[in-house]
Amino acid sequence: MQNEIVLAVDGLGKTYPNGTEAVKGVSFDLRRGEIHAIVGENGAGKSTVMKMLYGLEQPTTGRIAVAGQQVRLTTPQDAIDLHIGLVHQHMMLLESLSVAENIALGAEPVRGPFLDRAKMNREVAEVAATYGMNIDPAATVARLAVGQKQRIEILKVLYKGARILLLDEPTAVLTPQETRDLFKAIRGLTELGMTVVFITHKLVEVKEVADRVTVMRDGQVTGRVEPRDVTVAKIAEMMVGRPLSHKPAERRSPDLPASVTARDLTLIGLDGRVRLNRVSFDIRPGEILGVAGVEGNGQAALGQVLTGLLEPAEGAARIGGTVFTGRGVAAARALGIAAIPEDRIHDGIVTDMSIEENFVAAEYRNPRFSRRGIRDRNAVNAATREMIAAFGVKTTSEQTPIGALSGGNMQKVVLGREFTTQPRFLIAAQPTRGVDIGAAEGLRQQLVDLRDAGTAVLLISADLEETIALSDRIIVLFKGQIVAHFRAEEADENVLGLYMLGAERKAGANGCIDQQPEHAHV
Amino acid sequence: MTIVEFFQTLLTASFFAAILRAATPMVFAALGGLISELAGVINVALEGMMLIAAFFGVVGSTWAASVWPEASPLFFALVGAAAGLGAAMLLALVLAVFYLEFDANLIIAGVGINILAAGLTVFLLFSISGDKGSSAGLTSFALPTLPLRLLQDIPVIGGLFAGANGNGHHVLVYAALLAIGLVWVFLHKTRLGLRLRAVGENPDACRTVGVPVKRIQYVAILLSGFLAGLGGIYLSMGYLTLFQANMTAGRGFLALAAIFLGARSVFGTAGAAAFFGLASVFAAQLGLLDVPTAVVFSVAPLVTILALLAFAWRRQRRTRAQVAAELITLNARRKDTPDAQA
Amino acid sequence: QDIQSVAFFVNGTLGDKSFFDSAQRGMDRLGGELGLETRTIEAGFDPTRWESALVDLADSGEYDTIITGTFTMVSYVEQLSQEFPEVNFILFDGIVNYAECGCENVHSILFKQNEGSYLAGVLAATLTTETTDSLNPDPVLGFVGGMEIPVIQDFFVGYKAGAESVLTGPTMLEQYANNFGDPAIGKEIALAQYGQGADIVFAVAGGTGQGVLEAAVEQGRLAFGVDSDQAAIFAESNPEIANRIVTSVLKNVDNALVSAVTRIQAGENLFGTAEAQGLETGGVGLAINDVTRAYVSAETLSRLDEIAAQIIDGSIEVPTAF
Amino acid sequence: MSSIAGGQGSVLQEVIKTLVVIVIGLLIGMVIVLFISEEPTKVFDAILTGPLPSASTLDDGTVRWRGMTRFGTFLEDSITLALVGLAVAIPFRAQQFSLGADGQMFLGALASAVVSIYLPLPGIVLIPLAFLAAVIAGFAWGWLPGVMKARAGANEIVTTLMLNVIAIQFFIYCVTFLMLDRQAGFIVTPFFQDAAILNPLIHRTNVTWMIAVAPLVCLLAYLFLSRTNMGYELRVVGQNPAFGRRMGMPVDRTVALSMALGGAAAGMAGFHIANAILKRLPSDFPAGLGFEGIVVALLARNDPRLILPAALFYGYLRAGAQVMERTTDVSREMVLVVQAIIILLIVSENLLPRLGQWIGLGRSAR
Ligand SMILES: Nc1ncnc2c1ncn2[C@@H]1O[C@H](COP(=O)(O)OP(=O)(O)OP(=O)(O)O)[C@@H](O)[C@H]1O
Ligand SMILES: Nc1ncnc2c1ncn2[C@@H]1O[C@H](COP(=O)(O)OP(=O)(O)OP(=O)(O)O)[C@@H](O)[C@H]1O
Ligand SMILES: [Mg+2]
Ligand SMILES: [Mg+2]
Repeated sequence: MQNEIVLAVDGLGKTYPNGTEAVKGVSFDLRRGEIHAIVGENGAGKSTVMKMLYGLEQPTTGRIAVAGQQVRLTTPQDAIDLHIGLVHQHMMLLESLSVAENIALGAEPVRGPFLDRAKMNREVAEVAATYGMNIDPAATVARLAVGQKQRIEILKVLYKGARILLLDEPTAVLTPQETRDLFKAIRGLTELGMTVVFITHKLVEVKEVADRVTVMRDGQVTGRVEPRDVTVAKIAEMMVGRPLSHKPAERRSPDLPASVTARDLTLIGLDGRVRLNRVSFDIRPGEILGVAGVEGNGQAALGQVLTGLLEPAEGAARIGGTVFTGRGVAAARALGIAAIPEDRIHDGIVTDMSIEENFVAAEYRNPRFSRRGIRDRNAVNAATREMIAAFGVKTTSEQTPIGALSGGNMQKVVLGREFTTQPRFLIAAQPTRGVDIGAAEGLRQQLVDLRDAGTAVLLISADLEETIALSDRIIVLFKGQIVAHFRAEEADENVLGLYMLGAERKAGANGCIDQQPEHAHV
Repeated sequence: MTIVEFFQTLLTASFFAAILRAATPMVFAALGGLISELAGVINVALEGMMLIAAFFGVVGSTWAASVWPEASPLFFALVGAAAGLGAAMLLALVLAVFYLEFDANLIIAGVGINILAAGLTVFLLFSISGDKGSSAGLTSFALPTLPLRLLQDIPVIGGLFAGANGNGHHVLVYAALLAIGLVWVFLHKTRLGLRLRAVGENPDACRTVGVPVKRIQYVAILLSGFLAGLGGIYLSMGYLTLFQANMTAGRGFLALAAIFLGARSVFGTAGAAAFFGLASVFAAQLGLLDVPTAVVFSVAPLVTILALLAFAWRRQRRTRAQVAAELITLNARRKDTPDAQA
Repeated sequence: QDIQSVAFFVNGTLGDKSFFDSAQRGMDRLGGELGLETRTIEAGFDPTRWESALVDLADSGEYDTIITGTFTMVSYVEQLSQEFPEVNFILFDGIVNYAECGCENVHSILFKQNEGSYLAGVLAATLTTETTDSLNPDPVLGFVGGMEIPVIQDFFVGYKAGAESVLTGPTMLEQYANNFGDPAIGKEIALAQYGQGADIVFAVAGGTGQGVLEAAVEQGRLAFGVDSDQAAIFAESNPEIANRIVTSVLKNVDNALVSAVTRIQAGENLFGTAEAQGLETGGVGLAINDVTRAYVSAETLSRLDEIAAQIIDGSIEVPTAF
Repeated sequence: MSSIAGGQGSVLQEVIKTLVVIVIGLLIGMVIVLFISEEPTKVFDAILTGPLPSASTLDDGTVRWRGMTRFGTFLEDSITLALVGLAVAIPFRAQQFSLGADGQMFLGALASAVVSIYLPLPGIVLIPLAFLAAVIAGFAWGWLPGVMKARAGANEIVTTLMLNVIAIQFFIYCVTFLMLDRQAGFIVTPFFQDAAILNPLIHRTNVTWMIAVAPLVCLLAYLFLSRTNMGYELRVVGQNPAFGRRMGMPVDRTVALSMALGGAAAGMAGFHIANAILKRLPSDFPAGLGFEGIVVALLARNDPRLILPAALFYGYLRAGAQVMERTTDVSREMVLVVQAIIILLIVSENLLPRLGQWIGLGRSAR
């Protein structure tokens, strides 16, 4: 039974209309009851394969067979009919609708043309209970935490009767605890005879939970292994095509006075919710302060306040003694604040504009690049070339629209732009999110170099491993408050996780240097 | 006439009837526009759809009378209504195909549809009747006025159902009132309505759960054509009994504004459309007070703009108040439990 | 001067049921009865195109005579008549300034719509007092104009004077729709005027006026039409409406054009002169048809004839808006 | 909707695509003409060569040019179209769907008229002053919905449509009650002072030095967008306002500015119509030109460099259509229909591939 093949792909290929050959001759099979991981660098074609299995994209070559029958999947409905379900890499939720409506959408119970809301709520509650994911069917999605939203995504698929679950990077935004819960739920599903495919960039997870791994690189399958048999380093090598030297950043805590001091930052959201509650911390020049927290607990808000996008209701942050919060982005930037936004595509670039015009966005008013409001395009061009060389951006020309670059290269341009301003304080939100291992290493090194040049850095990352590896000190945010403050070398993922989930808290914790960081003994 | 007299005329049942009359075409068109707007498809072509329906309503009824001369006028009118609605939906289909299949920019395609309707109606009018101005030379038939005796007999409010001269309102006036409720039920109680709103909010999310996004947008655009068509045939087969070149006179654009003025809700939109009806009745009657018509015609657009600003202002003030209030409770809490911090 | 080919330049489009259509009937007669080569050019409603279209027409050299109407065209005709001395212009419902421009090749035709309207005012006042089912004991008369311009106001001035010659202090409701093409507004205004107790509403508003006629049907009241015999227009297609149009104040542009051209053909030199067409020449008048006779007693009709005669002989002087 | 901000894809590719679509649109128009006209060759001749002047040799050997007026109409029209096209294209670049060119043009013309009628100044001051007044009026009337959008999030499609109504009614009010020429016999202002009227460069036309101004303005718009910081901000904000905000750009000001600049161009169009063409303002000033501006902006893909060619092309088409409706049996309404079809085809980004797909159904199914 364990070896029954429920789905097989053979020689699958996909060329997008724009000519990108995203997938080339991929073959693999899925067995009943297994957890099958797919790993690979950014742009390796993992999501594309999933989309083809779900009828969102049509393969240009190759065959898909479900339960031994060759099938053609032209719409998601075809896949749903074959009990295949996809949980997207990005959340696909209707924020203004209820949990039940989200879960049932596409297969709503009806009486005639009318929705049978009572039945819908009942059924959703039943499904949730069956799979041990309790959730209020009537709640509005917009009000839920990320972990809960993730659960809705999975319930959506289960509600429609999926037996093969395709999960595209489900753990990217979860804490270790939430991840563990998720894995437990997945295990439960496979014990019921379901098959789970999951994509991830976190190789430790693969080792932890997967029965089998398929490794992809450049649109092709480069390895098929059982994780029991290999090391993480080996899988990474298969992904990247070369061995990775994984040396943690060298720490040096300078004994200088803090250059950035934030005191009692309080932010109240437009809906009246408290987003930040008296957040205080210091950062020395040449120091990285890490922020750990589950999404939705104030990290994004903190970044937005510090970059000048939002005005705090109370409190202020100073740089070299000058207040820079609550005065707008331009004022903050003028004082040497730079920021890497967490949502690269949405906030970090203009996809249709050239690398050059994206690069100059932070400093176009600098006399280096314009005089009396007239742009100096030669200067911009020269500086862009310099940055491209320095950061190793892979592109044919500085005039290429940035949207044509891969995610990792886009991020290099974003970092390049912010670093070129020689900031005194950098807020780096998710600097390597969704970037593959190889590129991420490079970006981290750049960050460390910047720190070594004397910049104060606030690092906001959902990747705890990264936070611990790069930071000098770490604060944990929970419901908008700092609940713990650690020296990084004393932090540990599991302990951080407990604080992030609110299971533990240190009363009156803050991130100031005069407050002695705690030791990580619980 | 004095101001006092003027306001006395305002408080009569016939004034109420006048508002209903004037509002009906815009209520229909605005509800139609709302449906497509909620499905993520802003319909700038309401004007053209109304116009073409108005035209084919008249022509259809005339044609029916010439083909089946022995049938009843009501039958002619019904054939006309069907022709008008069909034409409006056909035009909606054109918009849908260009937007959904050919990726045409929605707003500009809408503008194109309006030009098409303006040109085509006059061209056909001339081909059919040899007249470019109006269909006065054609015998056309109106849909009837319906007295609802039972309702009219209710004391006090019965007068509202009396219509202009005790014969009740036009069937399409009742239909417009009914349509408000039906559209609400459709949007909030049916499966298609739920899907339609979902498509408008996040089409990608819908696609991944197998909701046929494009098909639903087709339905939404066609429905908006149907409702705008009702507004159109009301103009030429109810409000008036003729077609006149460009007789919609901007009502489709006002309907579009009503959607936003009504904050994209069914009742808000209908209310805003009713307000525009009120404004146009005022425009007609204020003339008696020697107020320049130019001033009167500016009232509705001015109110729309002021209302949009007031909404924004109120929203901002409310959130500011909310933030302030929350800050106070937060500080109070901090004082009560000083050791939340320590 | 011999006229062989005539072009009618419309600064708008045909189909107004008003003087453009009437002028077009004149053109048809020029082509049919006089055998002239005719052509009608509809220049549309965009005023930025009128001047160049008119110049183009004159410049083409294809027509020896250009007919055009309304005061809007006056300044263009004044200018072109000098530039194209070889072309003849006939201008109706407008007059060039002969003292200033010379305009030896322009014949202007004006209409004394106030005279026709005066008769309409007399008739309306008589009807409203004769009608027993009048809602309002005080006589109220309505008037819906397309735009507040002298030519339209001239109708009202005559209408009012006529009514006041019969009644003392009748309430005259005067309203302008600001639009010649929105019948819905016309209907709304007319309904309001009927609501004020008007028994009769006089519509001088082109397409907007058709809404007035519909309001008359709906309210079971009466209306007066304008320019053409509007009862005749609706007699077949919509007798219900026709039966509400007691009369129309005629502006016989067709007659005026045909007569002018005929006289010129006969050798009379009308160019360089202006003529006013009033009751006397038959340029304006009241339409008397079956509907009229159904509502109006024979003695009233003959009284109208008497008044018309008095206007013609000058014993009654009708005020004007000009 | 992102396609409207323009600027992506190679210019050449876009131009070729546009040309193909125009040809298709014209072919469809011609097929329609074949059905409804009894003199189709005359119709085609009118539409294709109608706007051009023709020379004929008289008996005495002198050459007489006819149809200079038509040619002039074509040029005058193209100037107006280029300016209203720009009025639409600039806000579009900032992703603002301004439909307000009409109202802005009305007020521009009105402001120019006030100066041109009432200020007793010599031409050398008067004309620039009238021009400036028109530009400022248009600018202000464009800025208004811009601020409302930026500050209050008021949908600009709705506000500009409403502001059009207000502007037009205000215009009518002014002409009817405040500036009326009582001698004229219709609702119109007095003629402008001679000093305020632009002199024609070509006899029997209203082609004036605005023919140099329009291209210059297009060039300035291009330089503004590509060479200045504000133009850069405008493009960035148009493509991704959230990004602009994070870079510290004055997003609200830029949104308002884009609409205001569009308004300024529309104001210039108003000046052109008032001081070069009409020389006085009637109350029935032409409405709807703003929509023509959309067509021009679209043809030019919102690129100021292409606005002029697009305006010339469209102006030629319109002038030809006018000749057609005046000299043949095809009516003006048919021209509208063909125009609408061309608009629909041009905006169809995906027309050719999709048609290809439909025609080659068998192939794509495989
Ligand atoms: N709709 C599309 N059109 C054109 N190219 C695309 C499209 N979607 C993806 N691609 C390209 O196909 C390649 C594979 O993309 P895919 O999303 O499958 O990568 P992935 O392995 O899921 O990467 P990641 O880890 O970043 O999610 C990439 O080069 C990407 O740029
Ligand atoms: N006071 C405010 N003024 C304006 N916008 C606000 C305010 N507070 C919150 N927002 C908006 O609400 C969004 C969500 O804020 P929230 O505080 O939930 O983010 P967060 O908790 O930091 O998110 P996460 O950590 O999950 O990324 C913010 O991105 C911001 O755009
Ligand atoms: Mg992916
Ligand atoms: Mg957060």
